[in-house]
Amino acid sequence: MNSTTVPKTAAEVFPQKPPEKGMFISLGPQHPSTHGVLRVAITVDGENVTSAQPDIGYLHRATEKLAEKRTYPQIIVLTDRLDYLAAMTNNWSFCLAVEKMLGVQIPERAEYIRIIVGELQRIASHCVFLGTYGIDIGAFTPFLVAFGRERERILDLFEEICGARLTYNYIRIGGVMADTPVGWEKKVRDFVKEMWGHITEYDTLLTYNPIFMDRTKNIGTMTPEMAIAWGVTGPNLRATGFRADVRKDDPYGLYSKMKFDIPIGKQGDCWERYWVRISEMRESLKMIEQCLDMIQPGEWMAKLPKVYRVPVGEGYGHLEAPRGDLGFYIVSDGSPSPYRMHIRAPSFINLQALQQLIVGWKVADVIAILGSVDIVLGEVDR
Amino acid sequence: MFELGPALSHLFQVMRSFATSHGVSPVLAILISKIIQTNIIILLVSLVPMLLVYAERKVSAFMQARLGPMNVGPWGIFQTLADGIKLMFKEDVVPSGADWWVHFMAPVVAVAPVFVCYAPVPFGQGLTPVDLNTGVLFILSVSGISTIGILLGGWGSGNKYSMLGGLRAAAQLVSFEIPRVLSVVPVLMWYGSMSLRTIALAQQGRWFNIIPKWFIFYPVIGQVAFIVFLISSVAETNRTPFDIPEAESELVAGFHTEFGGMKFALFFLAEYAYVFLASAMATALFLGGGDGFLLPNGIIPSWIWFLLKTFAIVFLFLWFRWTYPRLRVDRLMQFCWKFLMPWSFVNIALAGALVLVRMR
Amino acid sequence: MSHLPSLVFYAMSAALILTAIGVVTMRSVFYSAVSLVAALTVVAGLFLLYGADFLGAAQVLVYIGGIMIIMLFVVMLSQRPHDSMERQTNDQWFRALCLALVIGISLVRGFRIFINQMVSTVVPVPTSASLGRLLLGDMLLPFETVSLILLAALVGAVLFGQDKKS
Amino acid sequence: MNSEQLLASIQAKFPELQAIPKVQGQVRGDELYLAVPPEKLTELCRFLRFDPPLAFDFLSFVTSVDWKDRFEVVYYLVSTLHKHKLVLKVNLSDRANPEVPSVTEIWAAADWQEREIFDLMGIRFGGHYNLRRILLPEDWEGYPLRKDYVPKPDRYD
Repeated sequence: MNSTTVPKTAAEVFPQKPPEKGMFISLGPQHPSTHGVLRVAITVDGENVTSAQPDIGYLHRATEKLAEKRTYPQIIVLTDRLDYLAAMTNNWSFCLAVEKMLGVQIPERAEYIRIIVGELQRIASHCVFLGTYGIDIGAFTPFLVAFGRERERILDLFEEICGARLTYNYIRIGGVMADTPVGWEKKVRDFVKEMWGHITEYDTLLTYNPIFMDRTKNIGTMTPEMAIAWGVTGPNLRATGFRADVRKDDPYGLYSKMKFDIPIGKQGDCWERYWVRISEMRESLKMIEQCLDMIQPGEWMAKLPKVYRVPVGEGYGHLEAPRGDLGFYIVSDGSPSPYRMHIRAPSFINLQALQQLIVGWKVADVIAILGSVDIVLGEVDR
Repeated sequence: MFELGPALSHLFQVMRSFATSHGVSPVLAILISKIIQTNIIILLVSLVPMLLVYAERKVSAFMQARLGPMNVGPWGIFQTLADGIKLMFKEDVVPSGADWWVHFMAPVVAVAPVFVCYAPVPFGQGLTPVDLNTGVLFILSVSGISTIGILLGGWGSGNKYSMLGGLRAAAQLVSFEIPRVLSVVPVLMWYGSMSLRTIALAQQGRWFNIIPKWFIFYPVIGQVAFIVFLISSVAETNRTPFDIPEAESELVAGFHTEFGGMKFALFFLAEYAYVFLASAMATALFLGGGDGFLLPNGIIPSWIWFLLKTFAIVFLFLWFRWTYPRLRVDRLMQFCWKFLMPWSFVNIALAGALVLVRMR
Repeated sequence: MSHLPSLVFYAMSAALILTAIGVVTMRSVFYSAVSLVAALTVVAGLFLLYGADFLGAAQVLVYIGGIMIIMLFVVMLSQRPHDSMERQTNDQWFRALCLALVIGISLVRGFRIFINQMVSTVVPVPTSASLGRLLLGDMLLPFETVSLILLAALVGAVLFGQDKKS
Repeated sequence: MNSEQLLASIQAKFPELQAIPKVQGQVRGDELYLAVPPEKLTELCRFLRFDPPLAFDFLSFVTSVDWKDRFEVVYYLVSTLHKHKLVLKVNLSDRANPEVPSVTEIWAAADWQEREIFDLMGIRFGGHYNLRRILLPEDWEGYPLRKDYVPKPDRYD
């Protein structure tokens, strides 16, 4: 990518005054395709969208303010509720930042468990995306197959290790909550073996379905320049053909030991955003297999005192969450709770690109584009 | 085996003679028997959607790795009945921005033609309610009236999404009516009749004593006509992949967004009745009606054959719905005008040539 | 019982007249269009009543299934909120009334004269086959001419309706 | 480029800028921390973004900290080409009327993040094209992330 090209700035994209011509459509906050309580105010000229302004905040719970009143281990609970489809990576990202500040060494077994659950979580999250995107496009069956069958299996696995199915609070500062139960690794291995076949099934059901490709190919294209300028990360950025992944660029945990590819697209249209996620599921399976081969019995929690204080200073830990670069910026004043915590929420930052992404496309494509960006409103509004 | 048609007509004859022998005027007796027959049809048309809704739920469930309704009755067979009762007792909500009269008329206009449309369908030997000479044309034209009901629903709800759904429905249904009618033309040309009963009867017989002489087995013209008819029928019944008038993810529920209770049930009833009607038409036109195959004649009565074939095609409808995503509006129109239409014209020309060859 | 057809006929005619009046008197364009649909349906019923089954079916297929849906489509797209405010008559209502009266009287008188001959020529047999023979036999030239004119009209409409820019 | 080289190439253009030194006993990342006065911010950002050897094209996040006596706006910059990182810190001592120039002209990614800071911390971004509340309702009073924020009891309290 030529980084000297001038990106489109926000002011250029969305001029001060909304266009006077055209019809106003308010998509949401109660609409089947907004995946939560999101409202997109769209003006259309005929069939073409002339401006789109997402309106958020319906789910704002002031997580950053709440964090200032809680101790560090208590904040992990809050992070579960951000991206509720990928709570494991949220836990992990927060712990990463705190561990950086504490300077603790994580036991190897815990690192492997973290990768296994993190990648399982990625698969589960992409399964939800696949299902809901299918519904957006009008195919109902992929939802019940991906969401109701494979994701359930992953949730069952999570339930076994931590007792919860959605808000896990499993990854803790210094390791993980508990060791895996007896026979769990075998179950994961069985699941991974099955999952390879299921992904092929998705391909036949949706990915290469001619109607699906017709709806999504060459729709909502995004250039790498545009994506970088808007701060877009994760599969949305990789679909544009830009090879960027925190797991490779800024390896955390034991990802430097893993062998995996970063699937990238060519032109960043809806289909490639979808395809990148499907391919990522395969890469995740590869990583889980590697971890299962390498994992050894041992400690799962670092030796930490019961009550510990994070030293004065600041730390930033980020990782590749299913929706992009999820980071926690923590400022500590030495007290038991952080002085300030900021969440770099990938959904929030990806969603603002929608202002430019939708403009110029037909009304019928809006749903396809909105779905392909894959946002979780819990993370957008925090 | 048990043929329903002759038995029924015998029953009606007995009833009529019984009535006339007890001093009822013959005209009145005929009228009463006609009314009873009509009511049987209406009952059938009302029962078929219930069956289809159950079938749809079960078929979709098995396609989606789940079980579907299981609680009401064994294997949930009374689920649809329970739903129907629930819908009857629901409050009839009319939105304040709606036009009350239009909102009320919409489901009525949508559902009324369905009952009439079942009149010329040959359900089996001697089971054609009314053998109309223009049966095919009659069904195709009268079913078009339901579109008006959809338009009324879209306009009368006073809702942007309903309105868009109604507009989309109008554009789609008018467009797909044309290839649907054109796809039937080769059948009419070949058999020289528009009566569904005559067409179904004309398809009896075997080539080489094996292949049934159904129209679908006529090389090229049969298959092309059948496929075009099937696709445009799916579009006419607003089902996935052509369900853009009620596209859930785009238009909430399209034209029936603001309908609840019995009004919604009527729209639903119309949709499923049309699915069954289209399948029954396809059976009579392309699959030889009540003509059996493989087994020797008479082992299975013709009406069971007819229903079996019809349900096989209904299953195709369900299969499409739970497999395909939805087309985009402009692509839908392109598909209709640039693919289905030319092919049906080519097919008509081909059929004409074949008819000429046969006349030689 | 033998009066049944004529009873049905009178009922239908009354409905036809009522809906036709509705078409011109309704204030909302949408209501007018809907009454026109009803009127055309009744006309189709009249055709069926006299054994012109093909004509009846074609009437429903073409007028209701096609033309009226397109008309409703247009009405829905161009609905105006001031429909109910608009006057239903204009300055020429008196002249129009005179003309309508003249045409009505001459129609009634004309039917009185020809009615006997017309009734005797009605043949209640299936019409579709004979209609087809007529159209592609004796009437081939007019039929083809009409279709050519319609085609020309279609092409012309597309040409005029085209966007100047493209 | 490592931190020293980065600092050198920035100071070649802006000699008055100083790196924030790491205090003994405090934890911090390995990135270069740079203190920037608000009036220099736009000029510096433009240089950082468009100077080919620097090419900080990716604004990872913008956030703010309320230090009771002052506000601090933090910019976390990444170059996707050279893979180097930089943290900019802008101190705003005027508590009553804190204002920094907006960087939306340079990185579109700052758009909503600046709005969020305005919404929750009450820092104005001069030149932002659409500076409105984003998460809270338009008629919300006060800025919740400030340390002196007192929540108004609502009907649930």
